[in-house]
Amino acid sequence: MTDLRIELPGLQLKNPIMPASGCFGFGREYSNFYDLSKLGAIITKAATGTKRYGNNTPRVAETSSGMLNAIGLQNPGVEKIIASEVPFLSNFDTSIIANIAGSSIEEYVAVAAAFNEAPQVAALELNISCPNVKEGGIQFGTDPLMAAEVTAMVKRVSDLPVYVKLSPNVSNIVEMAKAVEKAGADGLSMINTLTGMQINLKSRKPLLANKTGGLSGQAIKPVAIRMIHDVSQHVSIPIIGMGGVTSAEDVLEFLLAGASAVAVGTANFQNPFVCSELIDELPSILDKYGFSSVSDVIGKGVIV
Amino acid sequence: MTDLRIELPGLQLKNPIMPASGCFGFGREYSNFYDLSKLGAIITKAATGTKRYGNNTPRVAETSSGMLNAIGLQNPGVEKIIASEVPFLSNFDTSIIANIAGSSIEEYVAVAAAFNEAPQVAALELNISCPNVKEGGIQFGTDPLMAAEVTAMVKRVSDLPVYVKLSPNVSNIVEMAKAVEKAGADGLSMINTLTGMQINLKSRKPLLANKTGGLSGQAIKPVAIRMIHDVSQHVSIPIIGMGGVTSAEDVLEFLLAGASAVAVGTANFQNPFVCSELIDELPSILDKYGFSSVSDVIGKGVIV
Amino acid sequence: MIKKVEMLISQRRIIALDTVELTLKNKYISQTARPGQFLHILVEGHSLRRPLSIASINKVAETITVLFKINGPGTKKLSEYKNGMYLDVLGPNGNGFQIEEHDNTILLIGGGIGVPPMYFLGKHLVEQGKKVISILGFQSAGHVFYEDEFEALGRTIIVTNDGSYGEKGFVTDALRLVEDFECYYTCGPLPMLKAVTAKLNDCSGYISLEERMGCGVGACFACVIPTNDHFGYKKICKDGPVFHSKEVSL
Amino acid sequence: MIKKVEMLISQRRIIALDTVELTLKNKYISQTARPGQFLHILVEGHSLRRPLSIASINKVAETITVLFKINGPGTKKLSEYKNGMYLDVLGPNGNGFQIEEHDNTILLIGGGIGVPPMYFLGKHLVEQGKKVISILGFQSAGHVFYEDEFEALGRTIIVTNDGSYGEKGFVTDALRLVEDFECYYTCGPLPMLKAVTAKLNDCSGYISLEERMGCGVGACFACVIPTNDHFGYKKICKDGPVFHSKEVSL
Ligand SMILES: Cc1cc2nc3c(=O)[nH]c(=O)nc-3n(C[C@H](O)[C@H](O)[C@H](O)COP(=O)(O)OP(=O)(O)OC[C@H]3O[C@@H](n4cnc5c(N)ncnc54)[C@H](O)[C@@H]3O)c2cc1C
Ligand SMILES: Cc1cc2nc3c(=O)[nH]c(=O)nc-3n(C[C@H](O)[C@H](O)[C@H](O)COP(=O)(O)OP(=O)(O)OC[C@H]3O[C@@H](n4cnc5c(N)ncnc54)[C@H](O)[C@@H]3O)c2cc1C
Ligand SMILES: Cc1cc2nc3c(=O)[nH]c(=O)nc-3n(C[C@H](O)[C@H](O)[C@H](O)COP(=O)(O)O)c2cc1C
Ligand SMILES: Cc1cc2nc3c(=O)[nH]c(=O)nc-3n(C[C@H](O)[C@H](O)[C@H](O)COP(=O)(O)O)c2cc1C
Ligand code: FES
Ligand code: FES
Repeated sequence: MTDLRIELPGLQLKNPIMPASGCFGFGREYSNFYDLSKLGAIITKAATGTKRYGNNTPRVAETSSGMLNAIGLQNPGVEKIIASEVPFLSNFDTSIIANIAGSSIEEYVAVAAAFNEAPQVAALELNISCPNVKEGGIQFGTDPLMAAEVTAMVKRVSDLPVYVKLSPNVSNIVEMAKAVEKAGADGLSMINTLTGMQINLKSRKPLLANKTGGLSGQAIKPVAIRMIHDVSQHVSIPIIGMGGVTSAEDVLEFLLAGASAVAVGTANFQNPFVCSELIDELPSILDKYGFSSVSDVIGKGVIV
Repeated sequence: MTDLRIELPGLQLKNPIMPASGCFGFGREYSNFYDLSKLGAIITKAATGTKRYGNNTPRVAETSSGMLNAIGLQNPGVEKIIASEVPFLSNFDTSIIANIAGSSIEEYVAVAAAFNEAPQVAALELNISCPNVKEGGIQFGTDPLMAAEVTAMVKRVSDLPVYVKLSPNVSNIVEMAKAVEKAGADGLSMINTLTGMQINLKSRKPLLANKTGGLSGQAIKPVAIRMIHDVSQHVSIPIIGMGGVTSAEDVLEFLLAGASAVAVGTANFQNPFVCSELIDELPSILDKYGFSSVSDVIGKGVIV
Repeated sequence: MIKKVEMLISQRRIIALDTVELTLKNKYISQTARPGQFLHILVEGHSLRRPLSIASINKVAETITVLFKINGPGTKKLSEYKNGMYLDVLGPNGNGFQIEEHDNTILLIGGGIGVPPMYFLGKHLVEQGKKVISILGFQSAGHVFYEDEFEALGRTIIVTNDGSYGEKGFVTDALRLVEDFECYYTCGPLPMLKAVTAKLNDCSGYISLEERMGCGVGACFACVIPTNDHFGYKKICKDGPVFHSKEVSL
Repeated sequence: MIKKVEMLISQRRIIALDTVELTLKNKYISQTARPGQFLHILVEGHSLRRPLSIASINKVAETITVLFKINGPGTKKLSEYKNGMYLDVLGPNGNGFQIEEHDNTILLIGGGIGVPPMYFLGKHLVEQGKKVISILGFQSAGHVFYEDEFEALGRTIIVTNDGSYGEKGFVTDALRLVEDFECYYTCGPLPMLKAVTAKLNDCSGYISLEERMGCGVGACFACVIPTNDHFGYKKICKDGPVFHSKEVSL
């Protein structure tokens, strides 16, 4: 029997597969498709201090082997999430990782502190890289000093392990990773979306109301693999890898690159069963390539 | 009759379509498929001071809607290029843009100076962004000071207009563009490839011998459009746009984003006739979307 | 409940200019779908599914019909699917049209590719013994489809933008030709919906909306529309695509 | 000269485990291709073309046969193409095998999916009145193909890695079973080519190489191999895929 378990700071995962933030809401819709208890973990949609409406529509566009999104962190606010969404998710035997975002350090800190009151939440994913909001988000994700500061401040107030979600839109991802590791991050989550744009030929305007959006899906997988491979050689905290994961082979590729677990985003839209199917297929793929457990694989592709 | 002509520093192009550097060699192979005189221009494979063998193989890998390459600037050296390749290309009624690269400012300067002796060459494309060579290349492409310096030094020795080719692997592309504009660049060329990696599941090692490679093709088009759109609002020099161009609609999208001409790379491998076909199809696509000339389109999609 | 199913293409017809009708076989969806719901269809080579309204069902033959206009690369590709091939489909998605028991005469207003869901609804209403009047707008004579089908349901007025068939103008121009309806249902391009709801501001009505979608099931927040109560919103894919005309802010 | 052509798939057969034979119709390529040349085939949904050796041609029927093993997503997809469909192909690419007039007895050594070009070559040599001996290596009995076809050309020794058919071991183990050949031609996986060229170091021979390709026509420098003269190189797609065994450095 292939051992799919993996242990990460604050997380005892039965398998390394989890839906990525923003691509699975708070699980309700996908719970109609399969039993969410099957998942290694669930990363919830970003929570902010207060309710946000987000950007105008259109918010998504299709691209070759990918998509652009500019949702703009729409969410009911952290209190409502703790009151209505977390209890729903805690019906399932899986770990809840709460993605948190903000426009200011104060907002991040407030959201992080609020999640201390939600004992069902196992870890925080600190989204310092959302490209689709006017303030905050992206600056935190591209400046190592700001990234370190928000990480340290959140660590100070939070009782939970903190996984910092890195933006790929930087010249030097290793520098970012080291900065947040030093500031106390328990793990990394990478990559968020690449900033992109599509122009509508008819209107002659950017198709998304927000003009730019985040590029996700299979198109960005090579960028994700490269960054995870590089970063894993320079930090000692674990990485939740993501960016285009669609098949069990992709999961293996991310683990080889140095990720310890894998999140699946855009692929849920094509196939709502994708996470469940990946969990089913992973043992035979590991076996095919000569591995007997997930922990056996991690970082095997990394040449030091 | 739709007017496809476009005038750029040093270049009177009969149409805005040209093959991108490294994807068309020095034109010989593709001259068997169609008459190269049809092309707006040809950007040649990178020239370095002396002959380079480049990286070990495998040098390319397929990705979803794209590819990775790590050729490593293989070329016979600038003297040989001027002696054997430029004369061949000057048989055709098209503009030659010579792509130049180096490991040091001295090498860039030497290559640029050498091209002064090749009157058939109409412009230089300064490749400060090749991610596939150990030295030089990428540092010039990610540090605005170094980018400005190499641009200024090349401008000092060259009699030709210089188009600086920017790397997308940066936190702030506008800053890079402004730096080289200030240093005297006559135009920009963007984007080069995104750094990526693929891991071979069987060998458990990066598939490319060079480990990382440059991601090109349709996958990166949204990133290219975004960067061109942003940069075109902050510089006053023209942009040769590239990154995933495959269809005449793509050409129009790049022009709307703010490019003044368009280079086609990876698509040549799928369809050796692609540049020729784009030139044929462009008038009807312009017409369909209500334009009567190429110059009419440029930057129409840019919201200031 | 939305399921992910394989649907056999049992018939493919070009029914008007750039307009394709596909008849798909699937038991579950044919038995459960309600007027106004849609299918979310995976098209090879495309990362996002394409939403298409259900244009009719046949519970006996266990088939579902969709109609679509070739609009871009995805619908182009879908138009090339052949009989005997299978489609990967999510469905039935969304909430259907709400039908008020007490209404007896109902006006259907469909514009272009907004016509298909009107047909499913019209058939359903007639089965329930209601009287149906239809106004269908198309670009030109060549784009007209399903005229006979709607005629079989009740009085049908065809409008073409260029006047090449039926009345000339927009569907709203034809409103003066009908009277005495208790409720209207409409689907079509946004400008049409805006014009219709403005003109029929005093009537009770339901509209079916379109928006670019990610998940199509309510998880990604791609397809929201603000509601008329302050700061509220609805998801078109899950709470809609049908809304009361007063509920959302177009 | 390489042309870009549409090729009709006139026959598709599974001829061994995971091994597919496609017969393709095209006049130009059937009349011009030489043994050792390859086709560069576009597979839907894949950004890079797939190189496949020509396994035989029929000038009368104007057909070309290729054989391939399902190896990854591209060849998997290609294996799903059906009779009557068209392939977008560049060809004929590369330089074929050089045939030395004076050689009379020729040894062909093919390993796995390196067997197909040996067949085209063998047929050609026999037509020219030469004597051909073939050593063909496969993984197991289930992978063996074209045994009868090669038998028709001359003595044929089948080797399987697991011994489930023919001789057990590698093609090099079977070299002791043949003698008196003037030249050898070989194609197969790199370790096999290394072993063969090392073992037959004293013989004149030609090898056909594989490498990941971009353009397939000589423009992109993806597929180079160092030559044995200092600092030189050759492009496998354009200067090869066939080289003299002493020319390149494996
Ligand atoms: C609930 C609903 C029901 C629909 N029913 C029908 C129908 O019955 N018949 C029909 O012809 N069309 C219908 N549409 C519109 C149809 O979905 C689009 O025409 C189609 O998705 C366009 O795809 P494309 O590849 O041709 O265009 P592209 O422009 O290439 O599509 C790119 C992306 O934009 C999306 N998109 C483009 N136009 C629209 C649009 N108008 N609405 C939503 N998404 C869009 C696509 O789904 C895709 O994700 C419906 C839309 C919705 C939301
Ligand atoms: C000149 C030449 C002739 C060939 N002739 C044959 C033949 O007759 N029959 C046959 O079965 N195979 C042949 N091959 C190998 C065949 O091209 C590969 O098996 C095939 O490209 C693999 O594609 P894939 O999608 O299955 O694998 P993937 O691994 O998904 O392919 C990914 C990329 O790598 C390339 N690639 C992977 N393996 C190879 C390889 N061994 N050689 C070159 N490129 C590779 C693919 O072309 C593609 O670009 C030949 C290769 C060359 C270079
Ligand atoms: C529609 C959509 C919404 C997203 N929302 C969030 C979010 O709220 N917070 C966040 O950290 N990442 C968000 N992401 C990014 C994903 O979590 C993920 O990092 C990215 O999409 C790459 O993975 P993928 O290619 O598998 O989608 C979103 C992505 C998409 C496509
Ligand atoms: C095989 C290959 C080789 C390349 N070589 C060069 C080069 O020598 N110099 C350069 O400036 N860019 C080089 N490029 C980058 C292209 O010119 C182009 O910027 C990039 O590929 C994006 O365009 P595309 O998506 O149309 O390919 C190369 C790209 C490829 C795929
Ligand atoms: S499309 Fe995802 S919420 Fe509607
Ligand atoms: S594949 Fe491009 S040179 Fe050989």
